[in-house]
Amino acid sequence: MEELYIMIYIIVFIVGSIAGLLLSYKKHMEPYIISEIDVLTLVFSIVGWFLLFNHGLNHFISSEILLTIAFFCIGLAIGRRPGYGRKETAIGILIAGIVWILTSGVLF
Amino acid sequence: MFNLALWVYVGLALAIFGSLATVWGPGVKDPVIRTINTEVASVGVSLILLTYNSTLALLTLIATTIIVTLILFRAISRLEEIGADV
Amino acid sequence: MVASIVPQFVPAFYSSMYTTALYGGLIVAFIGLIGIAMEKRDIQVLILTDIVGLAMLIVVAAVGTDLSEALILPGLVVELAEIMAISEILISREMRKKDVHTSFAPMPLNIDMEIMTTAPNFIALLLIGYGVFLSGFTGGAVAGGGIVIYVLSRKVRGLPIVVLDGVGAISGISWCLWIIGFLFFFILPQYWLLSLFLAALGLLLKVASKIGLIGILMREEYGRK
Amino acid sequence: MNLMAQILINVIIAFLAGSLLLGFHRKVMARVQLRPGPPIIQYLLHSLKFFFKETTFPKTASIPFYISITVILAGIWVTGVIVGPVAKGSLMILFGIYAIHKIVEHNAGSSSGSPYGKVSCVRAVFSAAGELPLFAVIAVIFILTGTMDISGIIAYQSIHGPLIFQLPLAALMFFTLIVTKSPYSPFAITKGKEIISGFETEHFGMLRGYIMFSESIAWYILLWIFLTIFFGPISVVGYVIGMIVICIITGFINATTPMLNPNHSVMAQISIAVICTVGSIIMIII
Amino acid sequence: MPKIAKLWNKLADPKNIPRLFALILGLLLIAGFLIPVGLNTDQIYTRPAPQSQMDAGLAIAPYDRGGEILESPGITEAQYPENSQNLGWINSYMTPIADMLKGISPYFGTSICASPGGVIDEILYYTRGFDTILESSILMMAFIIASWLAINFTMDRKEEKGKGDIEEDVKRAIASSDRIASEVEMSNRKAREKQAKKEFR
Amino acid sequence: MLEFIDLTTISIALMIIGAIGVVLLKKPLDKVIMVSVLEAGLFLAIVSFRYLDVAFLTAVLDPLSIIVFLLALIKINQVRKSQLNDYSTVLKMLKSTENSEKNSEGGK
Amino acid sequence: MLIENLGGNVMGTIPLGDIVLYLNPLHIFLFVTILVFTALIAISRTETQVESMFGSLDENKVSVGKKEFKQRRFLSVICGIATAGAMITGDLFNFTLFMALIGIVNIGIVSAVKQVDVLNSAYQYGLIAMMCGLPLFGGAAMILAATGTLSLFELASIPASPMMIFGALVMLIGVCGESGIAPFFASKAEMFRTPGSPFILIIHLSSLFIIVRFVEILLTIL
Repeated sequence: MEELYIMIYIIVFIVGSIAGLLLSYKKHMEPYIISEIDVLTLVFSIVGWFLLFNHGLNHFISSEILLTIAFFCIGLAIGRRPGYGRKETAIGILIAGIVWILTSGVLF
Repeated sequence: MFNLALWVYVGLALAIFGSLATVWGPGVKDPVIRTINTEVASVGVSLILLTYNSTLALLTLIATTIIVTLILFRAISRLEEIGADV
Repeated sequence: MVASIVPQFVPAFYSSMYTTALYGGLIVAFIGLIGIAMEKRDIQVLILTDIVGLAMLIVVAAVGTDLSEALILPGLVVELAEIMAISEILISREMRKKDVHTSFAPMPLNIDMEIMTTAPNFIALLLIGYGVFLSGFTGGAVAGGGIVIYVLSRKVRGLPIVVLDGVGAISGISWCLWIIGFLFFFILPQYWLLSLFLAALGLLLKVASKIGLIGILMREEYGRK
Repeated sequence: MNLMAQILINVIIAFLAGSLLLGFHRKVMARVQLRPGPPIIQYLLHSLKFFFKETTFPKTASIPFYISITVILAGIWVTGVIVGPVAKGSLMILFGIYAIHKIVEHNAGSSSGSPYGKVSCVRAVFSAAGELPLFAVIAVIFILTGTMDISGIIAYQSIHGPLIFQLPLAALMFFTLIVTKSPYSPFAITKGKEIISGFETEHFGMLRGYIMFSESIAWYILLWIFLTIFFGPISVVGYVIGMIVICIITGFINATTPMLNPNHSVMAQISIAVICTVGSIIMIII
Repeated sequence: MPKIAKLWNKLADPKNIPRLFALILGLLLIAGFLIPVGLNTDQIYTRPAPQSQMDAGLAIAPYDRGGEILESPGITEAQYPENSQNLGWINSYMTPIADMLKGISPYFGTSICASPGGVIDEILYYTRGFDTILESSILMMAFIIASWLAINFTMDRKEEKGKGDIEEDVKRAIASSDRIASEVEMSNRKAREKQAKKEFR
Repeated sequence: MLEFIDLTTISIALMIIGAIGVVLLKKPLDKVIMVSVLEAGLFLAIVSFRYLDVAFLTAVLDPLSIIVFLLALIKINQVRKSQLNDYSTVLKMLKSTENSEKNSEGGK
Repeated sequence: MLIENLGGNVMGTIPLGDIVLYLNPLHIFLFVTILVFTALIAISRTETQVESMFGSLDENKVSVGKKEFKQRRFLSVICGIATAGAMITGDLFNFTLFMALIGIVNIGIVSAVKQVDVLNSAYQYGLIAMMCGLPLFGGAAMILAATGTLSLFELASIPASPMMIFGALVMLIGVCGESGIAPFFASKAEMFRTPGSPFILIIHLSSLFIIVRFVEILLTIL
């Protein structure tokens, strides 16, 4: 059964990436410019990475569904046009990582 | 009756001598001489086959040696006729 | 008596001579191979591969069983066939290389040897008859030798191409004969005698006709004016 | 689970994951060379795109082969997925599949009649030598573990620990193979840029789609085998991390090295193979 | 490194490959002297000691393996006797002519056993018949290749039709010599013109 | 003294003399003669092993090989002589053009 | 080593006297693949090599003539069948014979072409193929002498002795030379510069498959 979920995750990630690509092309028609952090992408990134690392924290919803959502969000953030979405992803990983370290008890 | 091992030794000696002669013998730059020299080695091998009582193989060897020689000579003379430097 | 005809183990002579014979074979092979490694001209290498083939015979024969002889027999004929094919490639390569200078027709030969007019018919007949009696690889080789000498000595220039095709067809059919014989051995074991003859004659015809082909190739090489 | 469903799911996973990894590999190379590079899903989008393009056939092509070779390529890699992740069967079959992959490279190049494809075809023959490390690796593994089944090797590793610690040289040899098979590699003489796209040059449309589909599966399977037979039983996360790390390493290597001359490429691989094989056998004996 | 590169480049020349192969093989064979060799005496298809049958005066020495024609099978130690139902029958079989020869002289063993029947035929046709199929196929392929090349290239078939070869040759020779003469003349003239141009410049 | 002169010794002696002769003599025709000595030795050996049929066949095939040698040698001698004699430039040119015509016919 | 360890479980045997062919998943895979390729070769036509010429707008076309095509197709099909046989054979000497057949047929496939370079490499490869008679048959004979058998089933259960290892090594060299892997690749690779894609495909296919099979045999007998 595990493989089915892996397939779903990958597909969702790809769909997210494509969506992210389309979104960013719609938003930025111009050639590449260094821009500020995009809030929407940041939110997706944080949500995605947070869920990926910390889906075990919650006990109400099955982790598969959470992971599916997480991969979609990550894809949305990573799959931007080249050059976009890097900082957002980094921030997302950072926050999710910190939360994971704090909650998982690695430190203590 | 007679010493069988002696025959094997003679056969091997002929084979080795013949192959040496074929490879480094006098005048082997000429392919004709080289081809004739292979005959010595083949007689050595014939002797070994004879001693090992593989007479059918011996017969076949004698028959094929001639034909192989024929083929080689054909190749040599043809190439010389063409004037090929191989 | 019958039980002791075939020994249980390999006789002491073979096992005591094995090391010697194997080493001898390896030495011959080594000499031949080093000769090839040092040789630069192509035709010379072709001649030297003959020595390597002889070394192979020694190594195989050294085992000293009926099986090893059965392995030698066809190996010999195969070696012959390969030399044939490769020398042909060499000739055709050189001809194509020197396309401008070459003639297809080999130089006609002016030979007047007494032996070439009287002996061959008899020898060839003898060899072919004996080869037919022997059958199999050996018989094929012997009878083929007879055909070769016959064709060589006779003034048969200008054999039509049909003959070559015919020879090919004979050998193809005999090959099929042999295959059928082989299948009979396992499908209908009660007809083993029939299959034995199919196999033996098929092989004989095949080898003999193929070697006879060499004679046809040679006839223009040594065909007289 | 139903076997067919399992095969299907695994093929899809292999295709998608392989495409993503190839895209990622390209991204890594781009970043090393200080370019932004295409998005990671670009490779996947390309492959999908080709399935909807018009397919044409060169007039000079050797027809049944020209078409069927792509189908064969896809077929063997689906077989590869079945033997590998699904059935965990014999390694020998997987390497048989690699041999056929070589054949496909060879024939896809020559069947079109294009001179570039022809050069690629001849080089494919040269680089058949690149398969030698493979055989050396499996031989060494077989000598150590006494089994050829992937499941058997996994079982062996769960008892004796990962093979990479016991056979580091074999792992190095296999890694050389991965580098060889990775795109833009210094050893990838069949797809060097001086011969356009090598053997794929004359395959358009749907046929190219099949080729790209199979290539991504091939890449995934290669990494999967490497991780499986050298790192023992690892979890999904382990596979993901391992594959990404390998992609990064090969990306670095490929981004910074020029392509070798065909002879040198082949002989370099062979030299590595010989040294590593002898070393591994000595290590096993000691 | 450049030396290695040069060496590797040399390997790309087909002419060097047989030599290299021979060298490597030769060196490997020399390694054969270092390892202990010996014949395992437990072989299949064993044969009696050389000349023992001849000394014993058997009529079909050296291939006497027992058995009577169409009555009892000879002795053949096959690897898998269960796969060959009629093992040994071929071994003991002889053609009528061979049977007759057998009575004449004890020195015709080889030819008697080579004609259908005998242990070698047993091995070649029956127990290891598949090998012989392959061998004869190799033979056939080699000859197909050779004869194809010969017919289509190395052998001349054009000449066979014309009997007056010499006359034709002479005619052709005259014609071509004419042509060559004219060509030579042409080139001479060209050369002279060139010379003239140079001198006048 | 005389006990050394039996079939074995004679045949071995013949073979060895023949072998040395074949190798050391330089002229091809001399070599052919020594080859026949060599083969006579082999013939004697076969006789001393008492294989009459093999000996019979050898007796037939040996002259055959000598014939083959002689034919080939005569042929090659002629080829070499002709190349020495008439390979003056004009003839060579003649030959070459003639053959180019022929080849264009036969090569197809 | 046991045969079962290598290519999966033995699924069946075809006994032909002393020569017993056997099938396991690996063999079936290789066997079926080679037959598919052979079938494709039998029905396919050849490509035309087109190259542009220097200094003009013309193109240089090289294609396979009809006579040549028939000859080469015949030999390719034989080569395919021989390779298929080599995949399932269970006898050492039988395997070497299949190799020899493949070798000679490989030479034949390219011998019919007109390019001098290709003929040259075919000749050089032919020399190797002839020399390979020694390592292949000689190696098999050495293994026979050391063990008293040629059947892979029997050999699999006999522990390796130095002489067997030597024989196997000699055979390995023979297979390497005959199938043209590095460092002997050049003579074979140069043969591929001729048109006739389906035919030269089988040359390459057979040599690779032979290597795969030989690795299996090597691991079986050692």
